[in-house]
Amino acid sequence: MVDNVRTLEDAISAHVRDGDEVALEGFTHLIPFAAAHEIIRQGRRDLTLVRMTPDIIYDQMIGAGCAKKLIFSWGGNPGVGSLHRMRDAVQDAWPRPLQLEEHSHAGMATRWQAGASGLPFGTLRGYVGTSLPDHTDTIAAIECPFTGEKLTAVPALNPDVGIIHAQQADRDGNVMLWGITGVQKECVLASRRSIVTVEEIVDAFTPHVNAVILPAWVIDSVVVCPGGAHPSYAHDYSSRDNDFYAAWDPIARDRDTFNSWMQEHVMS
Amino acid sequence: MVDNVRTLEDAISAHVRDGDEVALEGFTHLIPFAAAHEIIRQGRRDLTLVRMTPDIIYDQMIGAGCAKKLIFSWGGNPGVGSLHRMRDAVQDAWPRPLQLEEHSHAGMATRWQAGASGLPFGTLRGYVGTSLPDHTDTIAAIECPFTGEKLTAVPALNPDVGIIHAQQADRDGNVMLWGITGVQKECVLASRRSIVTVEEIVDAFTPHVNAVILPAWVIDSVVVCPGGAHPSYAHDYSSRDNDFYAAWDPIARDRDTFNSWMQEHVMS
Amino acid sequence: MTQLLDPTLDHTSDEIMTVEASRALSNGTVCFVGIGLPSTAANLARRLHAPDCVLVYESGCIGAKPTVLPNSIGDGVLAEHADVLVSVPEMFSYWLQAGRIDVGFLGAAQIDRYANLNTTVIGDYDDPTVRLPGAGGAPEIAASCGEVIITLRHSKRTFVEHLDFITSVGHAEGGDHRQRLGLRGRGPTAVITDLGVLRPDPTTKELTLVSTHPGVDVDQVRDATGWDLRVADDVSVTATPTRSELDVLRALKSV
Amino acid sequence: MTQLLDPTLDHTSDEIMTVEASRALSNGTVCFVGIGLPSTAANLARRLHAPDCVLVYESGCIGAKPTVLPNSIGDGVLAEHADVLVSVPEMFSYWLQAGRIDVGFLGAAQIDRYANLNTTVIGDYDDPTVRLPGAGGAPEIAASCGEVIITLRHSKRTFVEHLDFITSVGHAEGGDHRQRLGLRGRGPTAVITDLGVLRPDPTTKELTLVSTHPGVDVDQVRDATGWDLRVADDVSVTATPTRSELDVLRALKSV
Repeated sequence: MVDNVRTLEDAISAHVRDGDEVALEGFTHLIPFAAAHEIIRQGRRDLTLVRMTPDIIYDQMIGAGCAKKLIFSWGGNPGVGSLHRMRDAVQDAWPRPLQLEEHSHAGMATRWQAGASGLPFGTLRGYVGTSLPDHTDTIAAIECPFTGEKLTAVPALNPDVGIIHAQQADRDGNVMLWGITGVQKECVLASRRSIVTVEEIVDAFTPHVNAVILPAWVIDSVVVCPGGAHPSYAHDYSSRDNDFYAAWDPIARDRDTFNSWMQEHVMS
Repeated sequence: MVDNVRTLEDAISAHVRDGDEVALEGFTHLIPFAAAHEIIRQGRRDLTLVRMTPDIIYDQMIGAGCAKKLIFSWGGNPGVGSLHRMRDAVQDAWPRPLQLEEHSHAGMATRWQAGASGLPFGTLRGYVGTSLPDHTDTIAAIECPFTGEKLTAVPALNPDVGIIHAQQADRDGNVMLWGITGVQKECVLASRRSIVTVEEIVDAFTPHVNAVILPAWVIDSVVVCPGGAHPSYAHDYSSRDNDFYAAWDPIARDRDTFNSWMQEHVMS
Repeated sequence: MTQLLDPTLDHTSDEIMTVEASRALSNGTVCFVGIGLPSTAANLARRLHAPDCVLVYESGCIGAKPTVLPNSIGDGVLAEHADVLVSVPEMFSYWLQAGRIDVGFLGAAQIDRYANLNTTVIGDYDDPTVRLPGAGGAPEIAASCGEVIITLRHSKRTFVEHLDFITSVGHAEGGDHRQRLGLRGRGPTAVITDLGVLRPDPTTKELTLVSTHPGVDVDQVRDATGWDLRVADDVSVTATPTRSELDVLRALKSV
Repeated sequence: MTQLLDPTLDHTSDEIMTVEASRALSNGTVCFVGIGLPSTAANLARRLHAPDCVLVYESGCIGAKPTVLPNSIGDGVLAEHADVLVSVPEMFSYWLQAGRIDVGFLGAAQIDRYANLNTTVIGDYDDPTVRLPGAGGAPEIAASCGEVIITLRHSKRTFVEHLDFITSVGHAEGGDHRQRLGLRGRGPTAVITDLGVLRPDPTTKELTLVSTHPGVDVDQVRDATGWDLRVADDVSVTATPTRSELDVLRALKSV
């Protein structure tokens, strides 16, 4: 087995430190829940959490007190409603205040691309006429040097740690994911350190539609973690647990039910 | 069969006009030679030809007098040497003068991305300290609004027509290519009109490593044209005809041998 | 939340809103679809009058053909039957921003008279009354799609004089302001609510009530609007959902 | 073009140039490979001391493992056995520009004393004596790789006082000029020719002859250089290619 395969506990403890900027990505599909739970168990604090769609995964991390800041573009429970722990942190500073750095999806995707490309910023047609630039420092005007058109610039994302979940690693430590691949390639390539949890190790990859392959040498740790995306899913391995997403709403609505759920399902 | 499937003669005559900016792309692999030959046969003139690696395909079009301008980044016969018809046009204006707009590969790739993205320019770390900006207008300095770093901007490519060769189309007119996919997706998406020649029509696509699928509604014409990339190749259909690339050198070195070769193999 | 408008009618207010939204999609249209009503409406259209409608979900699924209504914009069923799957950065740059999408569907927590939308926050940004999910894909959907269709329930809480936050630009301050901002799509062309349909005035771009749903009168719509609502000279009545529209819709929702 | 340097030697000048270039690659190195000598040298290294060397070809092949030497940077054999295939825009942005490549190999038609390279034009740009292929990937390979190794044949025609065109920046005007230009890689660390090896002076960055190949004397190298060549105090002799280096190289070239 290659050097970069280790346990989840080891990988998180080796790469995620208090105060780090950490991104756990996955767009609806392949959300690295198991890795988030390990970060919560290890009691990491003062994290700046980066993610386009905070989802239940960050609701849990925010409610558990890991985060001081959130960089994001859409903070809801997809198909269900609000993220109550995120809302409680923003509206009532519980369990601690949460700074927001708020973008649109297009802006975040551009920031990820710039980060993966080794550029300090990316350009898009976006934000013009909206209130976002009034509240978010990381949005600036930029002019096309050829046409004079006014466009928008956003700075690159380059977190300390990028964490994703994928379907497979091979015995050399290369990783393959497929189906909806989101911004996971960019997340790994833009981050200073990276962890990939996978459903399984295989002898050889077979072709899949829209497969993304990341070579072993851009990944710091690979962790075998079947089901590590639940209640999100891994295409061809599991289905999205829509019931859990619905059930999360009443759990997260109340601080006490949230705390006991976390105690029972994550901490122990 | 869907609306967009037609003959090569029809497709070229419908979409390629004198004076157009035309890109025939394909990075070593899947170079659309058959389409180029049809453009030559139809006697198109005053074209601005866009392509990262002009290759034999543009050597033929330039020698045949189709081009008034070339936008490119590397004009050689890969693995063999120079493009003698391109050289003759640049050094001795035969059969007519050829303007050059010269970039690097990174710059051209960035221009294609900007074109496909609906942006007027793209940004890269490139050209700094080289002589290229002294001779190429389409290179400009740009400053990061966040870090103050100086970078380079290049304008989008948005040709009138983009032409590529692919392995397969399905019966709905969607197109799939795989293997080395170069800048072909960008070429189709950045161009105002597009033509795709394909090896064959299939009932359904099967997954391939690195497959690019383009939906029918972004393609103006699909043309069935087996072997349409020769002497380049179509991965899983043919091999690169390295002997032809070597044989081209003496053919193209001399105006008369070039003319008779074209007469015999392309015009008739 | 959904209600019968009139006990003599065979449909709920949410159903006519969905059906009317689906009618806005013509066959062959490339449509950017969000979860909830837009996804239901688009899938309804695809099963009725627009079988070749191309459904695009921001998760990267182009030409999705879900066999059941998805619960999220990234359900496996969307990827499974899509013509093309792309990464999220590619979706926003090569497809949405490049202007390849004909119609975008948006909802909102608040809308103003020029069809600008708020999905970010109610109250003060730094000390909010209600923190909403935020922008997601909406600002650039609103900016770059050929046109935008908005669906939301009609009430004084949602149809407001002044937005607490502009998340997505509709017609900005009206007239040609949207164009002057450099936004490339035509912007909102219809707002479909549970009470009726509003369209921007061709010149001022102020939303104007053009039809009320069966059983709804104009005053009801005025009362549910937080500004002095412009009403067309000839307000029509929205066509009642047909038997087949309702049957297909209910079959879709029942799975 | 290739010649025996000395009839008593068992290798040609091109062979020792290739072997010496292959030695510059250590195991595990990620290497950006062009066609011709660089590709031969990298594939030789992979078969000898650097089996885990990652070969990257600008056509989009990462971790290529060609079974035979490719004729172009995009031969099918490169794609067939690569760990990863990516598009050309991704290759230049996410991989090269992002600084993920350790070593870049470059050749040139002209080189100057600070290892700047010309592959564009001999003579005046607008009225050239010889039009060369141009930049290709070279300017950004020179800018962004961790280090750059240059291979070319030694002659007064190639080693010139003044370049007709700067296609790729080596150490610019010397000293810390490269760094001041904002180029991120360390730039050229070795120039390997058919006569010997030159390295930039640590401070001035001027190319300095550090070794001559067996059978070559320093004056021969001076005579083949178009400027007053700096020579190290202790010029060594390049290690003669071993039997296995030559056997593997010749087997590679024979296919």
